[in-house]
Amino acid sequence: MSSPVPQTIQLRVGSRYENIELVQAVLDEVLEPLEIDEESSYWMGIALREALTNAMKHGNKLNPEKRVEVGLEVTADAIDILVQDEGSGFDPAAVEDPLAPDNLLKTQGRGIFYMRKFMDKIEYDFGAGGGTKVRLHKKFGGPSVDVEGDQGGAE
Amino acid sequence: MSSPVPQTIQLRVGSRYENIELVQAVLDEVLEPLEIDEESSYWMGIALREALTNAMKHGNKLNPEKRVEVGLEVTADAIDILVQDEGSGFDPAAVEDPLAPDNLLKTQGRGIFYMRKFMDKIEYDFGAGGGTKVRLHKKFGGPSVDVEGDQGGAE
Amino acid sequence: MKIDKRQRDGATVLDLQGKITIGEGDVALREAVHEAVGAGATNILLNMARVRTIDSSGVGELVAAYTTVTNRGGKLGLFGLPRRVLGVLQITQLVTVLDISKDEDEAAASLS
Amino acid sequence: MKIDKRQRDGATVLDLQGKITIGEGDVALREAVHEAVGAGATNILLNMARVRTIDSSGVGELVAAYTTVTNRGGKLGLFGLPRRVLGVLQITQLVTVLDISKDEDEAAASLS
Ligand SMILES: Nc1ncnc2c1ncn2[C@@H]1O[C@H](COP(=O)(O)OP(=O)(O)O)[C@@H](O)[C@H]1O
Ligand SMILES: Nc1ncnc2c1ncn2[C@@H]1O[C@H](COP(=O)(O)OP(=O)(O)O)[C@@H](O)[C@H]1O
Repeated sequence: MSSPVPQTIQLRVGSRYENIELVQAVLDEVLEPLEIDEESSYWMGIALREALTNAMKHGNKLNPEKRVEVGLEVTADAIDILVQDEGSGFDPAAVEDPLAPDNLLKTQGRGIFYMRKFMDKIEYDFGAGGGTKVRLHKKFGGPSVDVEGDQGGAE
Repeated sequence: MSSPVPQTIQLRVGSRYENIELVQAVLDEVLEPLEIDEESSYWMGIALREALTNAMKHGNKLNPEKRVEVGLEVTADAIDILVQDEGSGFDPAAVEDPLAPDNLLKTQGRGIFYMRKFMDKIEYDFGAGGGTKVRLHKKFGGPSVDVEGDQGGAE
Repeated sequence: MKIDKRQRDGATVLDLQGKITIGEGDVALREAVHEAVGAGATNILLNMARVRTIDSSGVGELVAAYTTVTNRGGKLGLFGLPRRVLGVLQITQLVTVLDISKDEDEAAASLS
Repeated sequence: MKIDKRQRDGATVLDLQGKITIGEGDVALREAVHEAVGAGATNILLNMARVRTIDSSGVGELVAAYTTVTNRGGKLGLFGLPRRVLGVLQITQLVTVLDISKDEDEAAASLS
């Protein structure tokens, strides 16, 4: 089957964590015919999950009536994942560094950091009408996430 | 995991047959936590495929820039599948009966008939702005598709 | 869809595997039938046992194959249909037209 | 996520299986740790070998479990981490804080 690129897939779901699985399934479907290596797909999937979590939790305050809009813009070379909520935005510059000694043992505050690590670039955009839009960009075949160890557990 | 119902999932894809698989995957994801029996899910999936095929082929004339919008409205009891294209509509009453002797050996003309057989109800709606919108309704746990034979092949 | 071709009792058997659905399996089936006919096949048997699913386009291709083969004086036989695939043909009353056998032996016997 | 509980050398071992992700595995992990602590456990070992994936919420729950257990004078040990799960902890430098062992024997030994 020829890979259907370039193309854009759009998806709108209510703010329920269960829907994260659904959106992840769509990403997997979109990446499958492109034969992206499993490792890259995995990390993109985690980045997507973090973006969805933030949109549902911080943006839409888990109100199931409020929707998260997802755009998957795929070309043969790269993907842009857009996640937009109906919240009131925030100041990305004010987000603390999760690696600071005082933050290392906090139970929160790692989501955006992971997105940055797992993607090539992430950009925030706050529309006039409110809401947060984050764009996650990843070039295919680029360097993978730098994970060192291996404990031989099941993958 | 609690079933995320009632809810509506919306999806927009370009008119390429490859995207039928993707939409089918979303339907499967939506039905999975509802524990719909596999048999009903299967027939709903085929009905969805027929609706998508018609939207892409007859409605959008396979123009990949033209989009098909899919809505999955799920409650605990039933699903409504909405499929809308950017075409110029048609007259459902003028569609011929595929069971008429003259039509039995035609290579086309069975899609809408299958949708009616596999769902409880299908309804066409033609907006003022053009485009065809079909709504496929199915109650969960209702009577299944009446399929008699079995040749013992692989399922 | 994956299609393997072999000979049996003078007929060409096509072992189909996967989905006969629009944009993929339907085209593959059409090509395989035309290729077999082009190579001189008169009778063709379609092994449907590993066909997971079929849509109206796939059904259309089965009908087209039937017409192609019978127009040339040959026979097209189908066998091993999974319940749901058979169901799709029943619903549009194609079981009354197409030559459907339970298994390969029965299908091969029906050719003579 | 599925969690099985057993005892080993005076420690409670939780065998985790599935995803430690928001809304599902993270809650299950929290509850299992609280239940074990409530039942009197001092030292807890988390068998991560069958954890398929973890997100930042799951990582947050591991940190919460660490704090809960150490605040009561106990130890929390993790072992058998699949490469990607370990990677997620490395990236946020939690490997420097959490007690991570290669396998269960090493983890059990580290408690004494
Ligand atoms: N979509 C969003 N809408 C509003 N606030 C957000 C959004 N995404 C992130 N934030 C803010 O940024 C902070 C850091 O987010 P993150 O790094 O993902 O960690 P966490 O979600 O665990 O707090 C959040 O606590 C929240 O205040
Ligand atoms: N979304 C649509 N837009 C325009 N015409 C349509 C649409 N859906 C169906 N039709 C018309 O109805 C006819 C019958 O459709 P169907 O029963 O699905 O069979 P087939 O697609 O094989 O022709 C089509 O040939 C087409 O003319």
